[in-house]
Amino acid sequence: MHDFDYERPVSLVEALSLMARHNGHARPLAGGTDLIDQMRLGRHQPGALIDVKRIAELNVLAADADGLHVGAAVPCCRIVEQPLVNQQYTALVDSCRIIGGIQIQSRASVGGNLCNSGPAADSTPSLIALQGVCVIAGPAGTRRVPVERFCTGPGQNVLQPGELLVEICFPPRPPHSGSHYRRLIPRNEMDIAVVGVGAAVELDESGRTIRAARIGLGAVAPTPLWAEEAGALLAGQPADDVQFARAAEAARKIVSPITDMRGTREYRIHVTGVLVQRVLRAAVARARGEAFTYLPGH
Amino acid sequence: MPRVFLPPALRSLAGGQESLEMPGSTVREILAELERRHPGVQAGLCQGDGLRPGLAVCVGGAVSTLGLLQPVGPDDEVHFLPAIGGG
Amino acid sequence: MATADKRPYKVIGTRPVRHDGADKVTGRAKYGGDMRLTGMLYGAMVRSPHAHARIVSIDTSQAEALPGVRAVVTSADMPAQGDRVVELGEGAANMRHLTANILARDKVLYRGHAVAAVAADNVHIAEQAARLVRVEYEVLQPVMNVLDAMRDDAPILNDDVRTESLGAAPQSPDQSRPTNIAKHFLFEKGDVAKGFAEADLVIEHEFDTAMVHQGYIEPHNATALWNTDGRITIWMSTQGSFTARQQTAELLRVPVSSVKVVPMEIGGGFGGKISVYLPPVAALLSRKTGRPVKLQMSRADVFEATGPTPGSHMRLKLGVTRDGRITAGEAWIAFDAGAYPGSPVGMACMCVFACYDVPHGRVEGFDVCVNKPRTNAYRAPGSTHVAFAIETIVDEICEKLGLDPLEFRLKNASREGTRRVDGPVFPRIGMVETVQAIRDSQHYQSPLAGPCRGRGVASGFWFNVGMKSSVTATVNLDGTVSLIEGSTDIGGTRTSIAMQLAETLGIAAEDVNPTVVDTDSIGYTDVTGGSRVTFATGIAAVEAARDIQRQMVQRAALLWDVDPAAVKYDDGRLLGPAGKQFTFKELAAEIHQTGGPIIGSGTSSSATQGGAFGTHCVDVEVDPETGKVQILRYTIAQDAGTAIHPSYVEGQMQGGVVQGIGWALNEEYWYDDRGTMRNATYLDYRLPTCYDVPMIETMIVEVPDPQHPYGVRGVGEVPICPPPAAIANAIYHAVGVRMRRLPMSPPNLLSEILQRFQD
Amino acid sequence: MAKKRVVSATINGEVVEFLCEPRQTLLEVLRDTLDMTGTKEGCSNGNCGACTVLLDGRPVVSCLVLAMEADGSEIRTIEGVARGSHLDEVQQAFLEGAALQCGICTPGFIMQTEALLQANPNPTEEEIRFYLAGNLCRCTGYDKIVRAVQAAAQKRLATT
Repeated sequence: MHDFDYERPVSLVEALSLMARHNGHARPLAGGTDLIDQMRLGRHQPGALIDVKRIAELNVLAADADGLHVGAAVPCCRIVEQPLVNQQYTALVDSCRIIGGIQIQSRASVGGNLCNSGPAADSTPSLIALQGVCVIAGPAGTRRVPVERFCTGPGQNVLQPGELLVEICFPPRPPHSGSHYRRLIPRNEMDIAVVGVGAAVELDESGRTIRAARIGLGAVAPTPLWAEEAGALLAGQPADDVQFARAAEAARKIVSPITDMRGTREYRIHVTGVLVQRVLRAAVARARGEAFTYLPGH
Repeated sequence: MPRVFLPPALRSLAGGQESLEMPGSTVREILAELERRHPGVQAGLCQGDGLRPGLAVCVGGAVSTLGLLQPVGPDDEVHFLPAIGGG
Repeated sequence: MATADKRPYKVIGTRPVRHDGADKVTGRAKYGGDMRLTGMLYGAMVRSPHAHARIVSIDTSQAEALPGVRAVVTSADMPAQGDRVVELGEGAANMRHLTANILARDKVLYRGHAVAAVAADNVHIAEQAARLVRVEYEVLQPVMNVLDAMRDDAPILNDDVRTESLGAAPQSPDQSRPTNIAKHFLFEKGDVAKGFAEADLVIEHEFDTAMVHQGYIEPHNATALWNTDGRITIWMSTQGSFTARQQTAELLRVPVSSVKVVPMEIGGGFGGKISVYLPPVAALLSRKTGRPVKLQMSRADVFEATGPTPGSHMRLKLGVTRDGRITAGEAWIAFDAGAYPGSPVGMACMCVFACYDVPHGRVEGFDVCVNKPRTNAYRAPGSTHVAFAIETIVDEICEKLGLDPLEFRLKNASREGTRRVDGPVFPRIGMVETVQAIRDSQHYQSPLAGPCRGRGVASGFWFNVGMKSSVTATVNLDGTVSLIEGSTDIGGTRTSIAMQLAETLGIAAEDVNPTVVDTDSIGYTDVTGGSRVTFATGIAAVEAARDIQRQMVQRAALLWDVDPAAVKYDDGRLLGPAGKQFTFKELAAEIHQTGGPIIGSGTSSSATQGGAFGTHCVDVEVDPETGKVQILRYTIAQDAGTAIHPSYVEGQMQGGVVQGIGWALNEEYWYDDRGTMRNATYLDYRLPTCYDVPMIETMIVEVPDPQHPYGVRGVGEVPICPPPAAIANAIYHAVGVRMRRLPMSPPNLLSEILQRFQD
Repeated sequence: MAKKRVVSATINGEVVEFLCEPRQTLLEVLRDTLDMTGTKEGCSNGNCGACTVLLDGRPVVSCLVLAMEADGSEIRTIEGVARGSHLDEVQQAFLEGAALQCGICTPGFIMQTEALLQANPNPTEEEIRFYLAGNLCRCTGYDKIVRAVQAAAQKRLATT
């Protein structure tokens, strides 16, 4: 690996000042499971790593009246153990359970997954579905960016030099809502999504009609996508396979996948539709409180 | 008498026969006799003092480590095959 | 099934804890990568970013100027080889090709091809220096596909390659021009035209399989010290210390005796750790620096620059009568050898029809150079490819004729006396018994219910080799025996060898202490490969034990003052006249008073194995919307001859099956247009994880091999052969799609499924 | 060149101090600086699990942890699993169940199993397979590994 400096600030102020001092040549280090590998491959050669794991604001995992706050450095293993997340933000748990293996989940954070800005990031579709908003701190203060607008290209995002993702916050989940994430991978674990779909639905009291739905897509475009229209056309519609198929069709229309070692363009378009339907079905089942078992990879 | 089987590429030298009986008590003797009767065969199978690289001789069902020195019994079959390795 | 319920053995067939086990579960065992020497330098390789290019120039000055860099070497430091072909233990090698593969000379022939190497104070400096070596390339058009490479207008890799035909002097029409077709094999039996004329049904298809890697978890490594006295010591992970020594000596053009290879523990090989890559380079760096130098590959290097097994294109045709008897078979097989000649296509040709009695057959094979790494052995080299082709065609025939696929196999199975298409006649073999075992298995007898589920069966064959082994064994005063061997232990063979020595001496397996030693400390021993160690090194151990028996008899005779002929060695006891008796331990205590040390030795060189067969049964479930396959249940029946340590026999069977599952479903070298492998990581290469597979049920069939004193057959390789075909057959029975391309990955399978519903 | 720094960590119960560069991973320091070569290197991409150690009780791939990140932490490696000269239940089960062939992945599997049984003392086969999916074994086909984990769990349950 190339030579670099390592800093371990204990406050946000200190972290921002270190970022500023390194003048765009530093990268924040959370779990490091992408970054360290990419540095070993020479893909990134930052002059310094700013380890953000000791900063309180980046380690928050709690709910308040505004909803759920997930600090950018919180590792997946903490998220999957958090009771409220398990009850209400299940898509996020689904994602965090399958990012890498268990060892990776001990380190990898959702914030890091987002900042790495890979098109196939497993948590991002769930963040989009759950209406996540990025809280970004920088020299000019704090700003908020919806997750679906955070990534701008493969490995690229809206963060400006000196800025740091502090947390992702989610609005409280309405009653009768449910969410799910799943992906298609050739193996059953330890793989990069060929297609990943996250969806959150809110039903009416009867559990038969969809009030609102949001669908996030991964690995089918240069960035994770918000399938806005696919979600919108479900609003007010019965929660049934006919509607799910309509949503799937709409989702297929907005994807622009590539052919690579993980799958062909045609395959990805096809599977986008398949997974949107399956994920909606599961999210609806969860919203209704129905028993729903799901084996990752199957 | 030992029966020697020819690789298909050499069969035209021996009138298209798949195998023929050939006297001899070692592979070397059998090959010498074969060459005498069907000139050109030896060049296909031998190089210098031994079998061509990558070639093995199978006598009486066993791949020989002795090559041309391998004794041949009166009822043995002699085959020339690619040397087998393994993983 | 020929299971031995009244087996005469005391040690063989039991399951003792392996002798090296404690070291391996505590992290104490020293593997090649664990080598540390005082003053040791770390090396890094400079590798080609191009699949095919001419090297215009190499400038090492910047790298040499970096502080902490101690030496840089290129092919200019390697001795010239000229036109030499040398026997290297497992087959002959053209030294010109071999040396160019170690460090490229005028051309690079695949991405990852080594061009130069650096030694430095630590690995980070070495890697940085490697990036500072400036190599100017003239990029050439690569050719990646075997059929493309066979075309007349294909880019040519090696100017010195002309087509060589098995058993024929070079005679192609235009031998003045170089070609990528290095070898041509032809086997014929009977009259193929006549055979097909007798057939009521002829099925013919083409098949493609992707290049795949052995995938051992431990990367290649070598630590070398070129001492001031000219002696070279190499510490490394290798399947064969003696072939590693010979290759290194030939590549460096030094006497073989001046190289000592110390085999460290080895983290998997499967055929891929027979060829040397790093030792000569580490040795050259050591000579330049006067210090020990360690080289270790990255995982990407392992994928890109070692010896995977070829991709293939095959055309196969089989004719049968209405009642299901094979009348003729024909196969055309082309393997991509990688950058230099030497694919196992000859062996593939010999395996393709081996499971069956084919009265009329013709097999043609081609060894073809392409811009991929030089291929090497991988577990039953060549046999898995052809099993995929023949066994799926057999399944299709059975379906068309309404025959049970196992009954069809029983009807046509090779057995003792069957003449192979390549000529020889099979000795006693167990093909029939493995089919019967599966037919009678609980798995095959149970129904399989549910949508998109299917069951498939397939059989497979592998030769197993004999080759050469040496063993010495020393009797200790306490009645234990120290066993010295040269077979590197990849999967518990110390124990399977020790058990045969123990059985022969009539002592406990725990009373034998086996050690694998370096090339100066034991007689020549061939590679741990070809499923040969438990067979051939086992024979050597039995010989050594018999040698000890003879000496123990003489010592007892001396003590009893009787003629040695009056002493009998029986099951760990020495029996003399008039009820005189010693146990082995009792007599061992006396050896210093009766003439000194007792050392037994044994070798094996002439024994040929009878061959191994296996039959597999698998249930799958296919997701028809995504093309993804789940393995629900898997049973393997295999002829092990006599299972020495059943746990490790089962382990070989289970491990081979799961490698076969990986080959079947997801593993492949995925190249882009520029000839770059885009999935050179474990993440994207996708070996099966434990979450991808079920328990693998094993049925050990025992048809003893008469060539071995205890009837051992090698078990390591054949289990990898049937899985792709068995799974393909199961997929067909699940969703009605015949897969003729590997891997049967979700995108590949889905496209076939969608096509079927379009048609 | 970035400054080397002293890192202090508790490794297998002992406080250890070592000097390292920022670019050195925990794996590299364990193996090259501390000569604890029981932790194996298989890929250095975080994809094989051979280098698994427990960091503050959680299993991690030490190839993706910088040694400096481990400052102040508690680390358990394969060298710290046996109690004196007694193998622990997991090691014993691997040995008796023939759950290793070449053995290079074994330390990683044992560490991951220790973490599993800590979190879930009586796992189902499905749970075992899911938890161990980050550890690759190319030799065994996993059958005997899964059975060894089951055996170790049962033995621990029986003795606690």
